[in-house]
Amino acid sequence: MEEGIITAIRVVPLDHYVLLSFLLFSIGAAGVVFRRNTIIILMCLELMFNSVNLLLTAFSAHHSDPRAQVFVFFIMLVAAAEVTVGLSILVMMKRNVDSVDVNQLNRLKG
Amino acid sequence: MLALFYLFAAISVISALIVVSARNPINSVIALIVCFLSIAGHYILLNAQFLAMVHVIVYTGAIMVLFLFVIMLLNLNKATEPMKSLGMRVAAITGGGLLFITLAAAIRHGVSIQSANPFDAGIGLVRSVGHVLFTEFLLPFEVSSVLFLSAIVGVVMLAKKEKHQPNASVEPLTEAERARRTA
Amino acid sequence: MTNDLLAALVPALPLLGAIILASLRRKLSANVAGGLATAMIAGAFVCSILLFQSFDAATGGRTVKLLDWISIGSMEIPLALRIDALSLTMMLIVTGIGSLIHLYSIGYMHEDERAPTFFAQLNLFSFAMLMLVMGSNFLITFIGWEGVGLCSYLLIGFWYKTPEYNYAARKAFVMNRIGDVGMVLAMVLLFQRFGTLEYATIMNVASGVNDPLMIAATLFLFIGATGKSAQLPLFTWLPDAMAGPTPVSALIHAATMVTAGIFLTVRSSVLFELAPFTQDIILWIGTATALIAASIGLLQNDIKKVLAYSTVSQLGYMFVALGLGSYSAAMFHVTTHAFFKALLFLGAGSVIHALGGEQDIRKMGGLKGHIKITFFTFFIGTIAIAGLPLMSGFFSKDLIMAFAFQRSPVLFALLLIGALMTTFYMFRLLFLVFYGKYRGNAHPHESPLTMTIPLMVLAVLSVVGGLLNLPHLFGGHEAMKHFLETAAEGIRFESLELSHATEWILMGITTTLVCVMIYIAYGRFAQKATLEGREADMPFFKRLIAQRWRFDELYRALFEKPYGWLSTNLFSIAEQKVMVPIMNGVGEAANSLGNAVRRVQTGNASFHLLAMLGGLIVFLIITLMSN
Amino acid sequence: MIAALLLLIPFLTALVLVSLRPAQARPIALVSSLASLAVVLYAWISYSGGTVIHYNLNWVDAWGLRFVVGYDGVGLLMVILTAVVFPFIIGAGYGQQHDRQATFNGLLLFTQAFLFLVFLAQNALLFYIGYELTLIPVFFLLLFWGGADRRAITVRFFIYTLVGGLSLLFGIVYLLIQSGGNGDFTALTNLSIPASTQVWLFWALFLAFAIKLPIFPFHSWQPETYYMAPLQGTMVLGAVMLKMGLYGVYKLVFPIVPAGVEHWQTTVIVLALIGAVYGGVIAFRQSDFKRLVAFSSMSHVGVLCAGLFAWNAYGISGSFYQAFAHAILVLGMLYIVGAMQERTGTTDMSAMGGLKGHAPRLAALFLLVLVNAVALPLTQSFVGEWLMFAGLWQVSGWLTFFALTTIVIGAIYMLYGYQRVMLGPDRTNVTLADASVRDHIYLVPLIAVTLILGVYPGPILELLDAPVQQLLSSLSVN
Repeated sequence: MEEGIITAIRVVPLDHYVLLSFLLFSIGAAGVVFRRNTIIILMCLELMFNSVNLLLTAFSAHHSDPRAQVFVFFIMLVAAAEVTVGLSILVMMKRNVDSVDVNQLNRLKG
Repeated sequence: MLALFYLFAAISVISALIVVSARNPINSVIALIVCFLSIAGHYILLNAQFLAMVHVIVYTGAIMVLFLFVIMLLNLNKATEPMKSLGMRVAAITGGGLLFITLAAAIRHGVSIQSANPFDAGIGLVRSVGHVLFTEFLLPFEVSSVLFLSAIVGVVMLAKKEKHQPNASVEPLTEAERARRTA
Repeated sequence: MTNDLLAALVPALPLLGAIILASLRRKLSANVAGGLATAMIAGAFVCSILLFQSFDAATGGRTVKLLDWISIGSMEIPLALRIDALSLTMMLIVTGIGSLIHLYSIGYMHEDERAPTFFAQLNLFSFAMLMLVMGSNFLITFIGWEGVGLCSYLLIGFWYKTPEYNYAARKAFVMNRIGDVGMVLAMVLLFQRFGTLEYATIMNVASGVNDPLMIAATLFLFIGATGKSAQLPLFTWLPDAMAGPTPVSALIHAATMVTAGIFLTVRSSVLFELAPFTQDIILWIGTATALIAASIGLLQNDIKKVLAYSTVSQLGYMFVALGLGSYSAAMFHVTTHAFFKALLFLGAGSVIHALGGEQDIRKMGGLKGHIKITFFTFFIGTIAIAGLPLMSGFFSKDLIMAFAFQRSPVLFALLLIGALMTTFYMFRLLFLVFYGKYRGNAHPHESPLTMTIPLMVLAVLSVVGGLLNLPHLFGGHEAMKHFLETAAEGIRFESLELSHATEWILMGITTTLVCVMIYIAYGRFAQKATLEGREADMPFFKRLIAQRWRFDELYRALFEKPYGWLSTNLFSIAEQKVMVPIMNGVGEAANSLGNAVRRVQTGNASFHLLAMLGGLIVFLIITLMSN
Repeated sequence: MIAALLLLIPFLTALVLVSLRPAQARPIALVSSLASLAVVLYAWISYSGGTVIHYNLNWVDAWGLRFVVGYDGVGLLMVILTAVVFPFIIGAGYGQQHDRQATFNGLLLFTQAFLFLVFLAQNALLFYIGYELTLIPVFFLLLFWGGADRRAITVRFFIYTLVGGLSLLFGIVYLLIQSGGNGDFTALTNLSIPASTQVWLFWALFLAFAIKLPIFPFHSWQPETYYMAPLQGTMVLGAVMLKMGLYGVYKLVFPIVPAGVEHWQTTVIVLALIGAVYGGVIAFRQSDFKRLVAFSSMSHVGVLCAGLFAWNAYGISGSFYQAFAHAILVLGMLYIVGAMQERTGTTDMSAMGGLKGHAPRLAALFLLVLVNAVALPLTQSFVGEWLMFAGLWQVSGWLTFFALTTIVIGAIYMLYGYQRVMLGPDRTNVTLADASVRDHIYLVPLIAVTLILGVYPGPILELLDAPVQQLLSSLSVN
């Protein structure tokens, strides 16, 4: 049983996971820049978080270290908190400028 | 197993692309849920059972529902979003591509990722993760509750309607101004 | 041991007096303050006499160390006093004449509400002057040197409400300071060369050294001396210094402080002997000063200004003596000059006092009936300075002139001209003040006893002062010269090698011409009282002299005006137009850099996100490259 | 213990003052500064030569930043100076009516704590941290309590000083790299840096001090800042802050880049002396009393710096001795400025004149301060100047002559200033108060210090002698 799991994990090389998570991360990053809708930007952020989670988990499995998975757990915690705050800011934004377009948020000018 | 990996990988990449490209936010949310589920599949492939469960519950169950909820609440479920300028779109795609190429180059040349530890199948189980979590990372675990508390307070503060003190610095935009900025 | 204590007491007493008076100056009356000040300086005089009596000239001198002063590394400069023939002579002059002048001041200043301050400053001056003459090294002398400068500044500007007086005081201080630059340079040079500033050590080591540096050192010392002793080109402060109360003029600007330069030269005579070049310069500057100052004296109308130029001129004579290497003659003249010039100034003060503050001799005349004691003593002073036979000035001045003849008859002739001018202007002063009819409108009255007693004492001294150094010609044995020689180790003062016949002839010529001069002056001023008209009406050369050779104007145009101009323009142009803009440029640069960079902050969130992504990529590439 | 007390007493008091804002802020600050003074005097009495290290702790190892505090004779002199000066500065403020007393005095005490850190630090980075930290409280002092145009002038001052600080940081970082990350002065002293490097490294290190002192082309921030700053701020700047520059040269430049010093020695002396003459000449015609003091300070500092760069025993010890004298002098002059401002309501000398009639005691006190300013013998300044001139002479006779012109220039502007304030006909037409008991309490001790150290400079010269000799002998070995 155990041997089976180990071989099952080892069948997929670590490289593949790394590349996959890089790809997801890049898609997320591109999306953040690509879109104007703030809610989609937030979703892209989640995507990037998850790519990192995937990477950590893959390493954890291949390196046999449970601590990385604990980190993933913490990242999920933080992501949850972040999403709530982010969405409430979104609500504020919608209420104040009646839009969720990031281009409306250009008051940060120096 | 490898085939399963490629299947999940394909699903996650395609759904991720849909997230980025869908015009309707609802579609994006659905695609993202699909993407997250496929990632949960990856977790199972990696024998990280605990994470897979938590992932589905937290992300798909809580976070994405929250997204949907907000979209509904704010009535955003229309494809009204104007596109960014062409330059910005090209820059975004190029930037994303470049990032991927650079990262990929990093593991192709030089950065070693191979493990030295012997394989242990049990690390993804609830027992081993829980053991580490409640011994080594007990303090951060407790402290994270403070994080949540502050997040709750922050959210309440932000989402509360300000009745008596309209924010002077963020005055409502005139129609002309919005049109100008949108253009 | 007791002698050490006495030596320390000499400067300490006036210092103590100065401190007490300065701190209690509001509470003391003028007379009490004057009495205290006089007692202090008189105490110092008594101590000096006791020291003098117990002093054995054969031992050469002693150093009394009071305190370590500046000692660091290899530099050891103690606060120490030197007791030898030279310092004793000067101590006696300073404290003796100082006591008389303090006494005189009680009467002179009794109406001034700031009299206690005056006496405090006078005592402080005495302290400084005593430090100057008693110091065992150059730096202690310099303490006194600067100290007398400060007191001189304070006393000249004593009546501080008049801007001209303040100007005169500042001028005196600054000109002295210019001399001090030379003095400090000399000190650092000597310290570098000898590793010490002690007179005794330097003189021991220096005798016989042949070093071109000595020319520089002595020249620097001489620059210091010209400042303090009012020689060309730094003499213009002294006549202006007459702004101070008359006792100050008598004490500081006639009898003591201005002789500091001569004292210093005598003190370092060993060094000067090593630098004949400097001696020649001293000689000619002394001669020029003597003549120029005497000529100015001829046409002055202010009683104190005449005496002031006379002082400058006499100091010139002393420097001539120094230049000739006859240090004892210089010191002899210092002594006799202290007697009769103090007498003359005090007499002038008495006249001014009698006339309620009038100083213009055109408004005097016929005073000999009103103020008899003053007239009589002033008369003695006048014949003493003119050098009538057997007066003190006769011996001392003739000694210098004899030395001059020994060097060159031309020099003798020049000095003779100076002496004749001296006679002329002094008798002009005497006759215009005391003879003829009174031309003013005050009510002359004789001065109180505190003022006349010093006059009488000084008159006696002016007559008999010559006995101190009676030449062989008159049966003496040059006592002062032999006494002073003990102070300067390693050298013997130059002695006169003229035959007695020559000396008699020189004396005869001088005396005859002086008498002729007195006769001319009598004719012009006693019988008719010829007064000078307005300067504008005078012929050019006479006007030039009456305007003091226009030295003041020259200095004003050459130094004061350009300096003021420089000060104003350095600030308004160099500082405000160049320096400040440069500094602002630094700020502007930061500002414009900020402005340039600010453009990046478009405020567009997408742009920032893109920039972040770009930065990330660049960072990754760099990391990759460096691996 | 001593070092800890010195750093903590002012710092904690300042924290209390700034955070709690007690009503009795000044007395508390005064007591705190007097306590520091007592500690310093104890340190002085128990000092028996050599370099005393109180703490030697690791802080941030990777940067070579270690908490090494202690002092040698020169450092102790600077610590004494800081401790002596601050009670006076805080106390002198009794005449000045400021709002927000607690913050004001708190900032003063912060400055004192940081100054102690600078003078106690035996690690280059620690020194640098203290050096820059002092700027912060001073910045607020100037910004909140300054006179007209204070924003622009303060910002200029700040930027200008920071530019110097940046170059200093660059130099220190370079040194750290060379020494393999050990920033202790002892380690830096033992570096052997090639002479060609030292030639430029000298300026990297010296520029900050040149601006701080300031010497000639870098001085322009000074007169305006002195003029604009509140009186006590000017006192801090003039009496102690600029001494950091002097101390920095002694600690960071002389032992570490000796070849650079040798290369630039004449240049620096010439610049310093140009500044001395320039400042002195300008001071003559200044119509404002405070500006006069500013330019006179610049002139004095020029000579100080020239003496320091004479780079021999007499020059360096004379310079530090004079640094002490100059601090006392600046305090005295500025106190007089304050006293006059209090009475006449202005610092413009054209509005003064003939005040001696009203205030003879004040005039006398002024005169006694002035005597120190023109360096008459038996005052402290004279000892310092004499040593500096003796030192300069060993470098060059001409430069000595040049330096000596400042004694004439100094006499010119000082006496002219005195005359314009005190002498002449009375022009104010109002009766002014004479020196009060308070004025005597502050000025008489200053004058006493001046005179005592002028007659008996031994105790301080003793402090200076050994470290300076050691510095010079270590240089000659290398």
